[in-house]
Amino acid sequence: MTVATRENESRTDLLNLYREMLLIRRFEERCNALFLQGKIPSTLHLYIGQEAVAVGVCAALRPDDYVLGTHRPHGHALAKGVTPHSIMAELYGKVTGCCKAKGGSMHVGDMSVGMFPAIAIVGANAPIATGAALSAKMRGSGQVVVAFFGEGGSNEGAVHEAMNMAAIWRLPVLFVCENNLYGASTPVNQIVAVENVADRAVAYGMPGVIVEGNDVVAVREATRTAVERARAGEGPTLIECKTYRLCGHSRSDACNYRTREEEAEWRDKEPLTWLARVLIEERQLATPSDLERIEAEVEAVMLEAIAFAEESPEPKPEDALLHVFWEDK
Amino acid sequence: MTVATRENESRTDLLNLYREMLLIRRFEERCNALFLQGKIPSTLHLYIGQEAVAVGVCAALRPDDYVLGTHRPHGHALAKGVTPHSIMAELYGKVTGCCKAKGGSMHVGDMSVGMFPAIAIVGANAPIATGAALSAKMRGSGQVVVAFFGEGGSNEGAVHEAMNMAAIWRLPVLFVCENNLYGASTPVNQIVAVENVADRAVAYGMPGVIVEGNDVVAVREATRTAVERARAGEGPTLIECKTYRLCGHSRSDACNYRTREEEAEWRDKEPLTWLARVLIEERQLATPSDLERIEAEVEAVMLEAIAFAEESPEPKPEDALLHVFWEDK
Amino acid sequence: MPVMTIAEALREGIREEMRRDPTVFCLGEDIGIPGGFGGAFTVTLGLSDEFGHDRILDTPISEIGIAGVAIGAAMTGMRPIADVQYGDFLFCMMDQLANQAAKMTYMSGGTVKVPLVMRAPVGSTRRGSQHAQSLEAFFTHIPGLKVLAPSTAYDAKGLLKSAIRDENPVLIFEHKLLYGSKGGRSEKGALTAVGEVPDGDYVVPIGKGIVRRAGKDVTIVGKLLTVYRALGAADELAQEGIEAEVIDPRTLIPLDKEIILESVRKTGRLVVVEEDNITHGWGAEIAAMVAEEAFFYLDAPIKRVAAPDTPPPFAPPMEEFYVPSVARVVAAVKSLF
Amino acid sequence: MPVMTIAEALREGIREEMRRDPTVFCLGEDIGIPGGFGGAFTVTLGLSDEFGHDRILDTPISEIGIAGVAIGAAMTGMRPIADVQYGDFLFCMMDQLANQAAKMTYMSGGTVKVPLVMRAPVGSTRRGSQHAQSLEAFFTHIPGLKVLAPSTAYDAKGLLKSAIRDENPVLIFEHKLLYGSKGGRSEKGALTAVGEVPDGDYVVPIGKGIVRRAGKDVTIVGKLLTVYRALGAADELAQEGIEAEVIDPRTLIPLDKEIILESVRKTGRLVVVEEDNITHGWGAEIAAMVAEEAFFYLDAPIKRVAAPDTPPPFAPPMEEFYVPSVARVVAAVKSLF
Ligand SMILES: Cc1ncc(C[n+]2csc(CCOP(=O)(O)OP(=O)(O)O)c2C)c(N)n1
Ligand SMILES: Cc1ncc(C[n+]2csc(CCOP(=O)(O)OP(=O)(O)O)c2C)c(N)n1
Ligand SMILES: [Mg+2]
Ligand SMILES: [Mg+2]
Repeated sequence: MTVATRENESRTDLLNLYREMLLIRRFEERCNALFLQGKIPSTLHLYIGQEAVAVGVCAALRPDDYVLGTHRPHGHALAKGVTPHSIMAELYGKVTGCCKAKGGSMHVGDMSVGMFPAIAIVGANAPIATGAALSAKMRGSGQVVVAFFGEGGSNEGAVHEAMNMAAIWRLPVLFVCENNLYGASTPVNQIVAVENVADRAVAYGMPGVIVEGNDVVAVREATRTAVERARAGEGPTLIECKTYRLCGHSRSDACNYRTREEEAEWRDKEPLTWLARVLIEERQLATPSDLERIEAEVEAVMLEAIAFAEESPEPKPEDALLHVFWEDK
Repeated sequence: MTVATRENESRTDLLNLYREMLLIRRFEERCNALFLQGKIPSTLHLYIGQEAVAVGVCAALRPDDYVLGTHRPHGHALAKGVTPHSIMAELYGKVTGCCKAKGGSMHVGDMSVGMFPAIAIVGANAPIATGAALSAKMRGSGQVVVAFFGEGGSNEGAVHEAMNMAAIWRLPVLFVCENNLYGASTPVNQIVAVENVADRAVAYGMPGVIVEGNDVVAVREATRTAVERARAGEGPTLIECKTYRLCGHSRSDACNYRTREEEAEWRDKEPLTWLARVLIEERQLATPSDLERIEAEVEAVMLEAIAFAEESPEPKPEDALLHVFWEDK
Repeated sequence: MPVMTIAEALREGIREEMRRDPTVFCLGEDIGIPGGFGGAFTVTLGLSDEFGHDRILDTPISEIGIAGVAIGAAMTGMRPIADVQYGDFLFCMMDQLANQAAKMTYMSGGTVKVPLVMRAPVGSTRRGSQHAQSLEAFFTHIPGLKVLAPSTAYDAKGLLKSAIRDENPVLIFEHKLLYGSKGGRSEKGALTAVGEVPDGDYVVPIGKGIVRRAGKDVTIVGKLLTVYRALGAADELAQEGIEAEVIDPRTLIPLDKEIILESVRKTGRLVVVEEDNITHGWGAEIAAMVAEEAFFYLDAPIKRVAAPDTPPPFAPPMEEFYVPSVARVVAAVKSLF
Repeated sequence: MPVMTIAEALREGIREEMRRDPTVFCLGEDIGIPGGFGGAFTVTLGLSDEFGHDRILDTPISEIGIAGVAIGAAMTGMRPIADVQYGDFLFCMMDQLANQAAKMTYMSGGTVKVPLVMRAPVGSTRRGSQHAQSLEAFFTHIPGLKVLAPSTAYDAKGLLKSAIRDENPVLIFEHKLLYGSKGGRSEKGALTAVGEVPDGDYVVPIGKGIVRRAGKDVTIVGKLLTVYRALGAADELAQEGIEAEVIDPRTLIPLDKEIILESVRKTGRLVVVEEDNITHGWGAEIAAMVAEEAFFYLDAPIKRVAAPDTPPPFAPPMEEFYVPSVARVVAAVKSLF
């Protein structure tokens, strides 16, 4: 395992990244517990183990850049700046949720911070991202757009059409493939005949980059390069982040389609442990107690978010009739 | 212009290929004239200029292999052995047509000779071809399947999904891209960011082959190699045939989106002229009068096919109600 | 007042809106290529001369992509007008339209909007099963979409403008035989649906139907081509002393129910005419709505005249059998008396 | 007789047909991975142990591909049973189903057949707008498809067998709350639709509806989950002296019109209950058909109880408002008296 983490990041910078990843981790763990307690009515696709991807990518973006998430979007949304409160309230089905309880887990988003409502149809977000990038180019806004999708999603026709259009028009969009080795229960080597999803970039004449997806700094670096390219009008990049989902695919999945050994291997190099090792052992920029302090801060945020969600009101049944059209307020 | 035509083809073989290409050429020219006379009610996408692709590919197939055509399918159907009579009758909208006047120009086919009803939704035939190849493999029939599509069609999501599935399951299917430089009016360099469509094979881990598409022998050679691979269980191949449509895209297209110079260049290397030159000048296997004799034979077939179509009865209006389901006879 | 075809009226509408609002742009296959067709039915012909190729954007053959790009652009400040060459290809982008465009505002709790226009030609015109379908009923069943069906040049321009200015995804169905496309793109059997179209700005509001002919004995509701079939039938029926009222809803979603109910309350009889397949077609909803909301005014069963439940056939005799004729409308009306 | 859930009955049906006919095979996402789920609702769980991974074929996430592969295989001698994890994803493969599978026999003049089965779970189960739709009305409007909707374990196995042996494309809608899937795949709020299922071979013929409860005062037509809502309503109504007849068509296309007409001729009143969005929904056709064919027997307007015209909302209170309840059915029936 090569630690691609650069030598020149500051303590504050790395601790911030750690904090953001921890926020996602603890958020997802809480969700899981709340789901098992029956407090969250939704189905859940948790992001545990993949935090470095969302955090690394979003750390390279401007606030007004856009992100399009997947059926597994909590991490994307938190990293882009959607508040834990509004996501938690959404999962609880409360009117204070970021989608006013209309969306649920798979559709969290907040356009005011550049997070599109997440899209749960695998691959369907890619052409929409291409459209947002076309719009950014037409409006001359300088914005960059990121579409996340899994290695499973890379086989959808929608992704092909989107990458081709982005390439021919040289649009400012990044296609970030989170290769976590499985699409639900299906292993990647059964559904892709090539070594890397990034190899598919060749088909569109765009750069294809492979990144150690659990190394948040490496992800940010790769993203920065692609973002620069995009903002300079040089077009899209396909970035493949090699990572692993340490939790089940969705609620109550025992993961019997993979081995405990494989899980243990990946647990060893999961993003938080990885960054903690860099911070404490390799670069001696922080002590365990620094991380404990962050842990406590994050814990406080979690408690607040949960309290907020619990105390928030439920929608009225007939609120179902609102928002079909923009004018239905 | 390199003449890839091999040195060891026999006179009979080459004359047969010439005859088959001429059959398509004359068929299409007749269609065009009949359309202008108002005898053919259909819209028409003619194959003039691309004959070497269909003929070269089908010459490498067994009778029980399958071909799936496009919106421009007359050439594919004739080359696979559908009779000119039954295609002409179909275009006339007569009950003796290969689809009993239900299909029209864009859906000609005859499963008894391995030609699927052609599919006019661009790209939609590719996954169906993959399914036929899966079936061939499951049944152990040794059959090979060919899906034709244009360079324009290569951007459809359906084609991506089909190629990926064929590759992971190593299915006996050939994806033959007829790159005629335009999709309707749109030039290829505006819609594909890479030099060759065949370069996309890399994305699926299958061989991608580029062929001089107007050289019927070269097309047949490339197809033979791919067919051998397919029958040996080694999986699919993407073959890109560089060619040119010498006619309009569909009925009454003046082709003002391309230059007369470009057309002239390609007319110089069109498949019949090309093969005639090989036969007469380069290898001196035939004389102009040999070709004239073939011309006369083809002309006779055309006259017969047209007479057959003209004399055949029209369907009854209420025949529209038949064949919605298999049991509706 | 200038007289225009529907294709010309649509072109004028696009031109005026693009001049008015720099966020409006067009995308689709073969819509702006120099020397090309201006789309399959000439609607965008010449527009790239004025607006350039960035705003009349030729796309690859990628329907999922076209719809998705329109959605993404619409959600971020643009007003795309997308186009499919034949309505049948809407099925290729169905997920983007039904699951994404239509649901985005709702799923986001009303925090985002998707102001896009999708234009789609429908109708059977001797091209076989995959270039001929009338798809209205598939899209009128998707909450979140507005669906328009202009049958005159005046309405085409006025409704298109309303659609472009609407904050929601709007699908416009246009009938191939009504375009009046010219030159190599003209259609056999086309009607000359030319009409007066005012110069400059006007809109036809979304959601308002129109009585095309007043009558007191029977209500005939048609759309697109079948408005003309209904009018033809009304002429014939008048000869026999039956005064038919012909209603063209123009907007399918939201529907002007009241104009239909008011007419049925007066006539007591309803015939719905459409080119869709009959079963589960658009007409079923009109019939069901009236059977619920004006039941006690009805003097006779509700009749539907539509295509039979078959794909569109190719050969002309079968196609003519498939598409509802004036004679079939006349017969249906007479069966109610 | 063994008692089974619908998921088990479907599994048995597939197993028996696969044993009987070597051309039958299954394909879909996550249907046979060792240690996996057996599809999203456990229907194919364990089948790969008996039949291996060639006949229980796990696919990439490629809905166009799944449908296309099924079509190509069906046209060349195989009998595929394909599956989408959620019915909503049918929109991703809509072109293959609507333009290819449904039209192939027709376009070829009856020279080819497409004997495929496509299974799709529907119904709103707290997953939000893109995993909840009832899509029946989109597919009952496509000539060339047969459409089934089993609501009991007995029918599920019997209809599935008929579908597998049919020579045409057959779409089977299954309701998530009726499966009775177990373990980690069980559904909150699910009904226990277990029922007696004979061992071994039997079929339920395509095209035959069934009277689930006899009555003389009003006809209630439901399908899938709403059959149970209708039965619940009938129980309540009986308390108040209204005898409702509950009809479950089981097959949506071809429809057993006669069983509905016969009932309406007797009761004079009709309520159609479904989970689809109301406008242009499946119920519209039932209403329109009756308004045409049994008009003179009707004593009251035809009522439809359905989801409102919104995408499926997420939060439970709104979802419960969305999906028709027993109370809404009762109220609709009472409004007719
Ligand atoms: C179009 C579509 N097909 C299938 C599904 C069901 N589904 C949800 S997540 C998933 C697996 C996705 O795998 P991948 O893209 O690798 O993302 P991951 O779950 O690993 O993050 C599947 C099959 C879906 N939501 N949308
Ligand atoms: C899905 C779909 N989109 C668009 C069309 C309309 N159309 C028919 S042919 C064609 C151009 C096809 O180009 P290409 O694939 O290069 O084939 P060629 O016509 O050059 O043989 C288009 C856009 C269609 N038939 N199907
Ligand atoms: Mg994955
Ligand atoms: Mg081409």
